[in-house]
Amino acid sequence: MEQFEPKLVAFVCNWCTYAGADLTGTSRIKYATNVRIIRFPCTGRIDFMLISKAFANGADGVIVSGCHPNDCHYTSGNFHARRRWMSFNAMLTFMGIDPDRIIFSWVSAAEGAKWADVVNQSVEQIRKLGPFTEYQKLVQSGIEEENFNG
Amino acid sequence: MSRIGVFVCHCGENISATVDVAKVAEEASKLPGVVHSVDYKYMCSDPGQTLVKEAIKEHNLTGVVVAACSPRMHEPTFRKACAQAGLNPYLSEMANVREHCSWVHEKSEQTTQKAFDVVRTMVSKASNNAALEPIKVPVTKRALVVGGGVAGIQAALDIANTGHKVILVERSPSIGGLMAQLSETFPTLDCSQCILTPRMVEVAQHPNITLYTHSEVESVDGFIGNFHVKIRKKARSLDEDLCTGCGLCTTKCPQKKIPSEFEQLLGTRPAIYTPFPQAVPNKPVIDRDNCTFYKTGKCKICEIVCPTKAIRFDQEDTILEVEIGAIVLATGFDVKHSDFFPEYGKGKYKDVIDGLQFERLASASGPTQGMIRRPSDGQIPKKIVFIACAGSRDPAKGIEYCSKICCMYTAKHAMLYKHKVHDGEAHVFYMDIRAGGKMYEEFVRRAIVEDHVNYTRGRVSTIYELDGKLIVKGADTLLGAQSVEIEADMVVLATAGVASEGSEDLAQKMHVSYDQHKFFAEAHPKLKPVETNTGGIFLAGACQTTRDIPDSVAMASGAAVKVAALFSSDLLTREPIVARVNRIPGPSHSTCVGCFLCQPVCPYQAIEREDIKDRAGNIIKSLARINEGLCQGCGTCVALCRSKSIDLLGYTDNQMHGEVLSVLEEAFV
Amino acid sequence: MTPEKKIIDRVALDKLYESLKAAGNKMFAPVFRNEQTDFEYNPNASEISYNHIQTTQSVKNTVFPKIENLFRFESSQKGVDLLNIDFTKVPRVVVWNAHPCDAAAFSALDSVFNWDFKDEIYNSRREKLAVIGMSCIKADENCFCTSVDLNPGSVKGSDILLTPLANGTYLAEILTEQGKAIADANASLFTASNGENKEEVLAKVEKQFDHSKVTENLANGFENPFWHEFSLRCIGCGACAYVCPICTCFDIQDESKAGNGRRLRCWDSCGFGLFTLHTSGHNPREIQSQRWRQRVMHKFSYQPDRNEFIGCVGCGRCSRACPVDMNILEQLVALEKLEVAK
Amino acid sequence: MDNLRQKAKELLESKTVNLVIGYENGTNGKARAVFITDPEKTGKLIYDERCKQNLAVYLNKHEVKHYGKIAIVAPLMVMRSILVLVSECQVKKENIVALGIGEDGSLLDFPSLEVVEKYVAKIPLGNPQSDQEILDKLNAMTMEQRRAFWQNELERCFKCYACRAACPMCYCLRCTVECNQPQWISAPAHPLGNLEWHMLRTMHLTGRCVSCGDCGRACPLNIPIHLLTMQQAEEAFHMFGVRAGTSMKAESALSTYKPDDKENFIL
Repeated sequence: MEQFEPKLVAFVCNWCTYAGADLTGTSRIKYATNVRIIRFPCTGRIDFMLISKAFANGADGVIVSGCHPNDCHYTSGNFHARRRWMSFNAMLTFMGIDPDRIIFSWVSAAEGAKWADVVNQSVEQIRKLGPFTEYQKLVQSGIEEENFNG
Repeated sequence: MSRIGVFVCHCGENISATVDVAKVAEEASKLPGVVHSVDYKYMCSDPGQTLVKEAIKEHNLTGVVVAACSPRMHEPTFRKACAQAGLNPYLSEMANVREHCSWVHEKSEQTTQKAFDVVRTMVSKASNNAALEPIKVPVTKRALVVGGGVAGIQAALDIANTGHKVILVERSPSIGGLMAQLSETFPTLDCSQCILTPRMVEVAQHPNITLYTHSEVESVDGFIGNFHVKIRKKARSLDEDLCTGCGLCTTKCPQKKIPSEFEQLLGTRPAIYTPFPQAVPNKPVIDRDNCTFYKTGKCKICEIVCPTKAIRFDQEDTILEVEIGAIVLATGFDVKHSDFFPEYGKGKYKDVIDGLQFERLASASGPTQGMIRRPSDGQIPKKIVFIACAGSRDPAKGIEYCSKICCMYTAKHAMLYKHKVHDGEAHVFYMDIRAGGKMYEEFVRRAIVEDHVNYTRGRVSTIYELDGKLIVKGADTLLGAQSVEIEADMVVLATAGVASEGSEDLAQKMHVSYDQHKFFAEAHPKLKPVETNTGGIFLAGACQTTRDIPDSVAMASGAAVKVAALFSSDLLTREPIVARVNRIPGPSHSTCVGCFLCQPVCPYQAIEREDIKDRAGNIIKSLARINEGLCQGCGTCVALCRSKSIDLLGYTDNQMHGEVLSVLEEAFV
Repeated sequence: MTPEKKIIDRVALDKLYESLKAAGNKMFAPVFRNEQTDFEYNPNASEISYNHIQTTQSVKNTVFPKIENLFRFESSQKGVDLLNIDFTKVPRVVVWNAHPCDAAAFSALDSVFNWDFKDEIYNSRREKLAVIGMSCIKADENCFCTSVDLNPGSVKGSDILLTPLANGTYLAEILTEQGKAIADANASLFTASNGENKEEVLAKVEKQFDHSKVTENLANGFENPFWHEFSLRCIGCGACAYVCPICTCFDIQDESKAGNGRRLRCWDSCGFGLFTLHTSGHNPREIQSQRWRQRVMHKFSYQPDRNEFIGCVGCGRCSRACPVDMNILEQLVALEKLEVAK
Repeated sequence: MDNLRQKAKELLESKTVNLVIGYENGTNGKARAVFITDPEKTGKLIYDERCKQNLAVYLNKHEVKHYGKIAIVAPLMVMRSILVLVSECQVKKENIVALGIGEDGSLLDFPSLEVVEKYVAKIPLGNPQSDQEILDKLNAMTMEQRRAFWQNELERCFKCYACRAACPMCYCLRCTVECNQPQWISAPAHPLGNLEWHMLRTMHLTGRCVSCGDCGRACPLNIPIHLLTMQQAEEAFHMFGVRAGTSMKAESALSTYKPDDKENFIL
């Protein structure tokens, strides 16, 4: 059977992880092709609804990554983001939505190798979990209801 | 509908070696909104840029997507090219297909697909882009320097010498700060006052500097380039214009036994006094708490003797209001006193003194005219123990950090003592000797080798008095923690440097952040050491962390350059990547409900309250407003806002949402 | 047609249900679940509730579902293509065990969806709908069908109306051709009636107000302080509208991905603050009292005036669903007695 | 109860307040909100175990705000809601007189909201025991079981927004669901739209929910949505050490942070 190739979207901050991923490139470190990066100014800018939008639109996993604590270009955006993710994770867990679908990480501009590791690990993790059918079913059931719900 | 041009770069072979660039360009041409799509060897080269510029004109493009290297590399290049072709630079985007794609994947269909996905996503973003104009903020070209120590003096002089007006505010009656109290300075042992006082005089005489001593900052409003500052000029009880500084009043004042702050309580002063003879300005001030007239209503001797009739007993504090463009904070630091240490007698042993007190004893103009004498009986101590790290690097005392200057001044103290008391013994207890700095290590070596100062690596556990001696009990960790006991005549504690009193209060007035030890926080620990997170407010010297004279002076000059740069044009131009609160027609005016939960998340205090009023002037609604002069565009408020009333230009909700949808539009290969 | 009366016993009733289900009808029947009774599609016969007073939701879902796709669209290089949905494919539905108030509501819905524009999807569903009603032998304080020209045994809107008799059997009134077809197809399940009188088993619902007096007062009561006083408590949710058998407000939404998607309509409520918000920022119904007034006016003034029916069947659902006890009956009684200047 | 009526009467007579919001006997044995402006009508006021609605929801209502100074019958959840609303600048503290109701149902004397803060500080806060027991049960389930539980519950939602309307903290003029540029939440009441809506509501109330349970009580379909926000209230306390509605200062869990907030999932 053909190996499942998961779709991942990465929400990263401009100053640390985006630059770190640039360094992965300049260092020519290879990693899996399954991830698409979206650049935000800061992890503080990332709305939790965007994660749910990514799943609703077919992502099997989401990576969220930014500056290490104390290294935020804007001093505290990542601290606020961390609280947001802590709350979001708690909520997903309580609602029975597997929080392992989302990989949070701190990757600095100097951690090109770590970025490659984060991507590869995340792809493997999501590959093991398989397609995010639970979420996709929700989307489908909405669409397929057409003309048959009554 | 957008008219977007896509330009796919080969980057020599950097991209084309693993990505089928021609295919990416071809696929991109089929995307909705794309009217032109090409690939080229080197997009960033002159011909490459010309390609972009010509396409903008030829195809009447409303957006440009360059698929090439990281935007961190060439975004400015292509924005400039767009601007030259008459397209607003913020309508261009870069798709990173090199660092994030061709360099990190092998040549494969997937790699080409990823490159195309990235291009498609950026096309989506570009189609949601809006033309943005740089933000221009007017600048008041007058600086405020808070604190008149060596850092404040240097910053004031440097700014003044660039031709701009400076107001220097100092809360004590004279400028000079801690440096004025020092005897000699390491590592050269030149006299502190000799090098400082000429600078102090220069400040007083500089045509661009207005000096307010015995004054404090009352409040600060506004933002970069446009601060409105209130300064409280505390009553000196003196008409400064009339006073000539003759000093007759100070000699005739019947109160003579008031412990002198400048002499670290080792000397005395009258109730009307100048802190030290070289004070700038050389005008006395009446200490109302200790003045006989203020206490009993009788005396007025100073008023009687004053030849110019300058004494004003009824003077009140005045509030000055000034418009300021930039602020340099140079409020320095304080040292802990010996009463901070229960194990060292908690301040009850008169001969256990702190480093600053030793400076006064060693100073030729000090209370002992430079003779090292014990405070208790005036005897010359034959044996002194110096304890480095008194409080510093001691989590139990709440001070985890190294005060940085103590190793050096302890070596200096021991040396000065040996120079003055040739038969004296000097012992130093230390944890580590941190003598990083030009000629610093050599200086410490000299103390040990040439001046025979005894250095013992270990900490002192206790000090107690016995028969007129101070018994110092410690351990020598280099001898297997062997206990050491020294009968000393005097003990000098190199007490920790801490944030200057009132720092927290000042930081809150200034809206700058501060660390757990109340030192002011720099904007970035490496790259923005003199900036604060509040635009237009800079740091100089030891208010950021304890530092020595050369570091303080260098930092002050650094801050001065930042101010000068800010003052170099009439308008401050800023990237328009700022947050904005939406406005809609009345009666709602904005979907913002004014919960102001966004205020605490803003690291830059950029979120203000805006009151919407009706024609009668009644407030009908309060809503958040972003001060574009202060906002740095992090977008944390945007993601927090529950009603989605704030958006970030350049990274709008529509753009980010569109990117997420677009990136997932096709099945990944 | 002339109504026929027959008798069906409890066992046969379940058989009739299974028979209709087996014939390919989607059955919409009340079930007790989640501590409430509500309609569901295709429950088992054994799950169906026969002893409830009122279900939480009405049966309007069968013809006016909470989400209705109107058409699809696809983007191509040339532009956007609209694709019609084949409404003829809507399923046959049997509303099973609907109380007379619910059954009567269909005629109001028919009128709303056909008064100028003929709503194709509504009519497609309505044509394939059969209603098996059930007279009420129980009622509660919230029921007021008798005040709006109905009663616990009203035949209006039902194809067959069942009435549970004291002996455990059911009187079946076969009212329409469609009802007759159902009865004929399952003739073996019915026995002949013997002049049973359903009136004696029906629930007693007192007439509480004169609706024509309410309508009259409303015509002159637009600016009455009543609205402010009686709506201060209202928190502006849509619960009353969503459970109402006659409320038909809807919102139009597009859902799409990569330029392909559908246009749909979903329920909306005049109680929501943004319901009437104009792009200009002006909101003609800016405050809740105006929105509450609209709701009552619509049902008891505008609809009787323009559509010649009362927009209310007295089912009492809104009063039961309201989180803050905005009791419609209490208000109608008060409105009947309202002193208005003429 | 007489104390309450007397106090309300005094406040209206002395014109200290223009309106008293309290509970009265409603229809069919229910208790409900009542709005009294006439001192002679304060006899309508009641307080008993049926008085569960969080009356603070009315403080932000346009027509109610119009009255200016308002007294409000305030059991604990109302007190906490008032503190949240003051901290979020939605009501002016000088406009509110809290007619506090103690845990034994007695009238508490609160000369100012500062005193309310002090009173709340002394009370152990948390979710109502019966709800916490259900939460504990849900938390003991497997992830899959919880998913099935919520899917079943949330699928039924028809988006009447009674939960939003009943919540004193849901006071936005334009809710995110009503935002269509971009369309953050699928508006229709299909399973995805419902999940998105309830995730949004839950996140927006994280650190702001006072566990009154009114959203769940308001739901006409008996969906236990209050459990979502209550769980988050507990989580926020557990993770950040803060409970909503204890202070009039703006220190909501998600608009503040500590540099040493502890998480265990960030790589």
